[in-house]
Amino acid sequence: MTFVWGLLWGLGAVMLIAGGAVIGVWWERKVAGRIQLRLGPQQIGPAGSLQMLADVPKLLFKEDIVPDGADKPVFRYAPLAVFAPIAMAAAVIPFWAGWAPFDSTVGVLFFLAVPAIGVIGILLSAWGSHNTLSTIGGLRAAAQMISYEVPRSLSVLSIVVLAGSMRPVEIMDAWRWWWVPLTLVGFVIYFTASIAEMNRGPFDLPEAESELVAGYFADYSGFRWAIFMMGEYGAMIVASLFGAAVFLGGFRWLPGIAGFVVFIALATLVITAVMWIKWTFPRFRQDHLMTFCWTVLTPLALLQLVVAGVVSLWL
Amino acid sequence: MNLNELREHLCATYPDLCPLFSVEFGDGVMQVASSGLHSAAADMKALGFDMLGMVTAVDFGEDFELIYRLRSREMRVGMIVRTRVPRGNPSVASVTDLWPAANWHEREVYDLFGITFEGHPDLRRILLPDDWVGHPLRKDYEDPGVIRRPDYL
Amino acid sequence: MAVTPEPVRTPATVSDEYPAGIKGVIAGARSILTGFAVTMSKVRTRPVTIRYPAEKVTVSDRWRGALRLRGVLGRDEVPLLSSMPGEHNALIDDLHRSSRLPGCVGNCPANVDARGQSFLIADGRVADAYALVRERNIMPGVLGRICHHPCETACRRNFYDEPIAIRPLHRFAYEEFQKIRPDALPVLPNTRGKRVAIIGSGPSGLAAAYDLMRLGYGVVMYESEAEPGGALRSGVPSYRLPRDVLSREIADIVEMGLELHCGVEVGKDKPLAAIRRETDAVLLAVGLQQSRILPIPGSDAEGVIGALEFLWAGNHTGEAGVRGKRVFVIGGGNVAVDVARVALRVGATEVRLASLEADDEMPAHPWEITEALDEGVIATCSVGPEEVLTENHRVVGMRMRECLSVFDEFGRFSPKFGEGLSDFACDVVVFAIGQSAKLDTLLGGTEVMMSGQSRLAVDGTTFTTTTPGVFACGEVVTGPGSAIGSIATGHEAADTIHRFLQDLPLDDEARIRRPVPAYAKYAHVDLSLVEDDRRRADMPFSDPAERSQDFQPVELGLSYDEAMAEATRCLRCESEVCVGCTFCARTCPDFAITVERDDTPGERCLTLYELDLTKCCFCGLCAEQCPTGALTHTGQYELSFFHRDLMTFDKGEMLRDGGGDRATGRDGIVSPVCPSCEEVER
Amino acid sequence: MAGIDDVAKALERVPGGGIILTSIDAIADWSRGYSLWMMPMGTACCAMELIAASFSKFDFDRHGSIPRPDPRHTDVMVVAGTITHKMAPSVKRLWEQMPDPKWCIAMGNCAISGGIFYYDTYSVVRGVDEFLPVDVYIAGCPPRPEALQDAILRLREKVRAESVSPGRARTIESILPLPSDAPRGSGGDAE
Amino acid sequence: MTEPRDTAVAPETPVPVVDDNGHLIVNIGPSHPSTHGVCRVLVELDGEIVVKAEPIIGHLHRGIEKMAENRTYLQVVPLTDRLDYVGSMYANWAYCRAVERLAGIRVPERAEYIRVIVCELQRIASHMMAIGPAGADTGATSAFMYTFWQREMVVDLFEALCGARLTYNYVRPGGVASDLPDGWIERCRAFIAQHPAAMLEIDRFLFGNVIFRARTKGIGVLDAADAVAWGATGPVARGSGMSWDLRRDDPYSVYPRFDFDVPVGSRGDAYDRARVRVYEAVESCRIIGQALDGLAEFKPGDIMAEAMPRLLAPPPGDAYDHIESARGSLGVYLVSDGSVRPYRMKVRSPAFCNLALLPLLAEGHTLSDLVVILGSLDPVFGEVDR
Repeated sequence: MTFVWGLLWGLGAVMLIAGGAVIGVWWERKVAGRIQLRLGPQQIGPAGSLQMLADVPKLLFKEDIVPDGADKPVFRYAPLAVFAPIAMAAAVIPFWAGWAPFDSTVGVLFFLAVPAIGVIGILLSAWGSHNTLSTIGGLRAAAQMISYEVPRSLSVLSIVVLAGSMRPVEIMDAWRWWWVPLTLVGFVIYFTASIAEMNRGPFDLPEAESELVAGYFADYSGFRWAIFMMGEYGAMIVASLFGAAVFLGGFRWLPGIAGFVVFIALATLVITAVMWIKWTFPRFRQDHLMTFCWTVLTPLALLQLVVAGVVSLWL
Repeated sequence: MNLNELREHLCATYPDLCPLFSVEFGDGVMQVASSGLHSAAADMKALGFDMLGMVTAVDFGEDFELIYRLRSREMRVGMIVRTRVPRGNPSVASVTDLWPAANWHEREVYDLFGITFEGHPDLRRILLPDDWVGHPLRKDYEDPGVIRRPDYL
Repeated sequence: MAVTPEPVRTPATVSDEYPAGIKGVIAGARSILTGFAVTMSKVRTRPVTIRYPAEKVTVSDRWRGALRLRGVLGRDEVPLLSSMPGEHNALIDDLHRSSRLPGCVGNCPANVDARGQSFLIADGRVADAYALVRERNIMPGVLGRICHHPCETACRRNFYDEPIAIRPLHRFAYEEFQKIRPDALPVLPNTRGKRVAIIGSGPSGLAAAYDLMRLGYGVVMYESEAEPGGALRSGVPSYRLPRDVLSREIADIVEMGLELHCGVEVGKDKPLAAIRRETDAVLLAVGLQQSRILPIPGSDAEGVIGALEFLWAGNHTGEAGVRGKRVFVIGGGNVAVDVARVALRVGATEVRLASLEADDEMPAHPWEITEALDEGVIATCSVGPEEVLTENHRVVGMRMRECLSVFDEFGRFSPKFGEGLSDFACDVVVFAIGQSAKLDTLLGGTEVMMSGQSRLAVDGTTFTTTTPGVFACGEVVTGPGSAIGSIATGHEAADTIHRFLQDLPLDDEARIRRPVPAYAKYAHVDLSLVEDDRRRADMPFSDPAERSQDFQPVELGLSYDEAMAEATRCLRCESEVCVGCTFCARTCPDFAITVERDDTPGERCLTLYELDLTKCCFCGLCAEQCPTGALTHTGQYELSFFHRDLMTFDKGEMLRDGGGDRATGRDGIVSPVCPSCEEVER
Repeated sequence: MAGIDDVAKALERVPGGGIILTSIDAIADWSRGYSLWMMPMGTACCAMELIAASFSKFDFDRHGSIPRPDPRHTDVMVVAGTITHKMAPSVKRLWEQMPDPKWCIAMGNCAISGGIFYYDTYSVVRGVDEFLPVDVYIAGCPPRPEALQDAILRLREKVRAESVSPGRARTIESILPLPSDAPRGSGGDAE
Repeated sequence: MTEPRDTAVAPETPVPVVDDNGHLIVNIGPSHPSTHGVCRVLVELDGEIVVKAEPIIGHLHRGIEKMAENRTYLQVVPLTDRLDYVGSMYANWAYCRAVERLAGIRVPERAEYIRVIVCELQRIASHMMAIGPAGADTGATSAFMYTFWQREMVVDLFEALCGARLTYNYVRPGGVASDLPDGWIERCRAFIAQHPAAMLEIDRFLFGNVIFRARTKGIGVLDAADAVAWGATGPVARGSGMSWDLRRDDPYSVYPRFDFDVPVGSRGDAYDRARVRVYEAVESCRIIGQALDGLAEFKPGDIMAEAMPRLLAPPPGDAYDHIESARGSLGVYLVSDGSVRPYRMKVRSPAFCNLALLPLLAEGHTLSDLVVILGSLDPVFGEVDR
């Protein structure tokens, strides 16, 4: 039975991420446009909203080049290795009061651990495309994503300590409004570390446009590259949903259907913040990235954990 | 240290070249034999001409004229050193050791004129592809790929 | 005007550091927030994007878009500037205001349409050319020989190589017209029933007469001499102006209905008052008859003569009493040069010309001076007359004083003399330093007032004298000047008389002044760079040595094909019709234009005009150089093409209308009407 | 693309196949037209206008066209600027790396024919169409950014006329003249 | 070279991916988003650290100097537009000054004032094209958009003045091509009124940003002695404290009549070089303001030397003249043999000399810094390769 449900939910997750990517790409080009005093896509659909309707079929019809120097199987299945973990991670997000697609007792641990597989996907694609610049991109991505796992996990841990359980549904039930001010620093750390996980914004060293031309997915064309794009936007959506749910309370603000709407609004707000940061700030350099992670984010996350622990003692 | 002090100083050190010293638009001009170029340049640098503006060449048919434009910032005066190099074996001493700026200038003159500079760290072509044959800025350079302009005024 | 914020001060050094320690971290955090604040403010401001293709940026009118031709030789007519007398000034003025007035027409005092004349001659219609020119300078044959051609100095071709030979073309038009002249010229009847009397048959009188006859008035003209022509006959020597040409052209005007009475000296044979009563208006065009003699010691000795009397004697009788003698001419103007050259021809053994001005400041025309010097005249400059040396009342020599400068710093004539004296031996002294009018007999008994130095009191712009109905024009009003200058005053006087007889106010804003446009000084052109077919047709001269013996004409005139080739050189300035002068092709840095022209008279046309848009660098040099303003930039910037060979615009596509933003060339396919194009295209 | 060609041939033989093919063509061409991602091959002054075209005043993003530095992700290569003999191999290699349904816009006279550098130069390739199949030429030196956007719109018309299977390409309905129109310079009676 | 080059694919010398001592050879290719044009940098990487970076130029070498020997003096002006296509007015003016010095032409005062106004506007536009990419190289593409918007305004002013956005062909030997259209002076004043404020905002937004400072401070440090030795001029030299500006130290044209400061950096890193340009743009606004006021006293229309011939043929001889362009001292050396075409034209291009610094500055930095250093040298390859 769970297999059928799993299959169903797999398709659902892919639909969720694909739809999210479609809207995400459009929203990103709109936000980037307005920040840069221009309009963004505008010709298809109201205010250009159906622009992806033109991009996706075009990518489908694109020729799918596999460079002869690359080693074929690694090159072909790398995008899958990047996309799949994100779809899996989407399974444990508590969408509704008392319900999550996969309600497991260790949901939070599952959510934090699975995206780590994405790193391997990126390394596979970097190494597979046999191209100096993308190899450098891949190595950068590996260093960055592994090191940013630590502050991200610690910040989520403070919520788990407060709620006393790793089950997302229980966390949502135990959620109190005063958790938001308490774990605000935790949320900021989680938010920053998630951006680093997605390789976006100031942390997009692996696919640094101005240095490595296109980083690890330089040699991917057509739909294979689109899967990478969906992976990136999927990761953004999943991280924002989880952040909005766990840190900002998601549907707990209002009972019933209104709560769900608030939850989606909060997630959109977080996504927009991610995009806003990308188009405002320059890019970190490799060593700044590391020092920022280990000397700033991790100590703060530990501090937040201590605070959460002390408070949970008084409860 | 303005122009006439410069002139006296040069006439003292280079008695034979003194008559050739002249002033052109406010810059001193010194005509030097190609063999004595490096020593003259070294003197100039010692004198205070710390900026090398430009090294260029002009093809005058039977020989090339090399022009070095020097400038000293605190003396606010410029100096032009000219030498003539025969077309047969156009080679002269490189001044890259005095002014590193000359590195790329001399490579360009070598690339477009074919004048070799002894002592230059890596004298290669800089503008044209490495397998290019011939030196385009010479007056006698013909290239079948070039389409001549129609000849009317 | 935007309020200017307080000026931003440049700091001593631009590298500023964060404060150390915790304050640095705070500063860093604050910079993150300012980053957000700036992007938020940008999100709030309206996007600046232009929604192309719905909204389009209005391109500035100087935008150098794709080029087009406004008009092409053979398809578009060059506007001819011919009009009824009285409206000509208005026509020239509105051309000047819209800066479409060609240099040659603007600089000519009588605004002769030299452009139209070259166009008509090149097209083979020489009779129309003669008629067109005669409208404004009434005697193309005469002016073709003696005019000082200000039109050629202002000709735009000076900028490219050499000016068009406009004066020789006048003469060519006259000679061709004589070959094909109709047996009877159309008579201009007196339709308005009013008669005008003109005293004096000089160029100004004839011009006024011709205008008034065309306006439909009856004109009666009185001439004191036996032959009409005034200063042209007695002043201008016949080697420059053969008498038959002068008589022929004046006879033409008489044939058109001019009532001419020669040998009648008004004031003596017939009183002016009587003439005034018989006619409705009188025009005094008597010119200047007396030459001035300087009251220096010995000026009354025998052998001293005035320039006009000398020329009169030389021209009429061929004998001036100087055969075998040495002549000393005082003066540096055109009259002095004519006197010197006539003296040579009537047997003077040695002719010396003494002028106050230095050799380059002499008022005579440079080409006249060189012709005179070739013929053997000796010129001494910057010397002023001091005293005539006489022996028992006969002239034996001339004492001249050295002259340092002629004009003071304001350009006024105030010569300063030095001490150096020099004596020259000579037998005859001719004073050619100025002329004045002899009006006492003419004006005896009438109230026409004289202004100071024996000149008529005349209003400069309307040419009216103090008594109503009596007008004046020509040199008697303006003083010594050029022939074409007097003709111009004749036209103005005719306008005034016409307004007077129609009882219109003589001078109101309806009457348009003749514009006097300023012309850029052209630099000298190095002619060695100019190919032969672009050179000017040079006028053949008779050999200087043998021409100084007799009165044979000096200039021998252009041959038929020389004149036709010369006429095709005219650039048709400001006519917005491309003439194929190839100067746009020569100045283009990318050599993107090829022009070919077919010059067969009658069907002249531009056979090939090709602009290769793929090579054009849109630098605008060709449009600036185009003398006719035919080649212009359109505002078209949408120049996308699917096929490269469509990007070479040929003549048909260059004539597209140029509106809108797209230049596919194809939308402008215009059926070329010129005959030879049809065969070429098909 | 190779795979699609033989599928298309097989489909044509199937009785209802034509309709399916035209609908596939319609979708493919429409989507390609509205998302022509641009490979900015900018070398000289035209590169400045290329940047201007994709920035705030003349926004390229409005037409769905993002400038991507990587040849693999782009559809149309805009050659903007003078291509010299030293640069030509790089341009050729980048062109070959672009995935297949790819088009080329020669922007500016230097790219079309060497422009101002046609005569008397030894190192300029006289026109990119010596080694690239150019679809749209834009005259101008440099062309305005709107001219580039206009070229994209014209390319859209050209793309719309293409077809998945080679044999079925339709005629291009475009406001630009095609050589097949009235022969050049003919009399006005053609209208 | 016997037969014309076939341009299908010339055999590109294969570059080994990893050389003998284990360094990675990376080829930041001729077409790269952040090389400001066509420069191929051959980089030897030890991990991420640059061991040796050698710029290979010549990809835009069109032989303009050889072409100039086949064009008349007026036809060379459109060629100079294409030299430094971000700042065409400079190349025009430097060339025209050399021709005027060669032929002894006296330029009317009004033309000199217009030339100063136009070239200072061009300095602002060119600096926008240098400050913006400094942000874009480090990832802040929005900063590039804001500076480019300022440049767009200047380009509109030029389009109204001479009819072209980039290749103006406006400064001619003897004066300028056309006079200011009416209404232009007010538009120009409106621009220089709002420009300093925009520059301050960019200064706060980009140069104040902690990430940008971390990325550019201390990168590619060039001390003053090296700057002089390597012949660097312009903002690159002024960034490291060498206060050398031709407009003040070797004054030409009517610059002595205006008072302006010359911003100077002290540490000579990429940050200083970029920030010097911000304040130079502000100083240019001051100069334009003063020049516009000074313009009123000259008769409109008197913009070209008197009786300029169509085919200028200066007497045999040679002349060199240089001006302070946005990248440094741009000089043109002309040799004339008395004919209507220059015998030899040499352009002393500041970007060529400044780019020679790249190997010196890039050693020891990471790959990301290499891109930032290249951006701070602000090379324009039309002028580098000529």
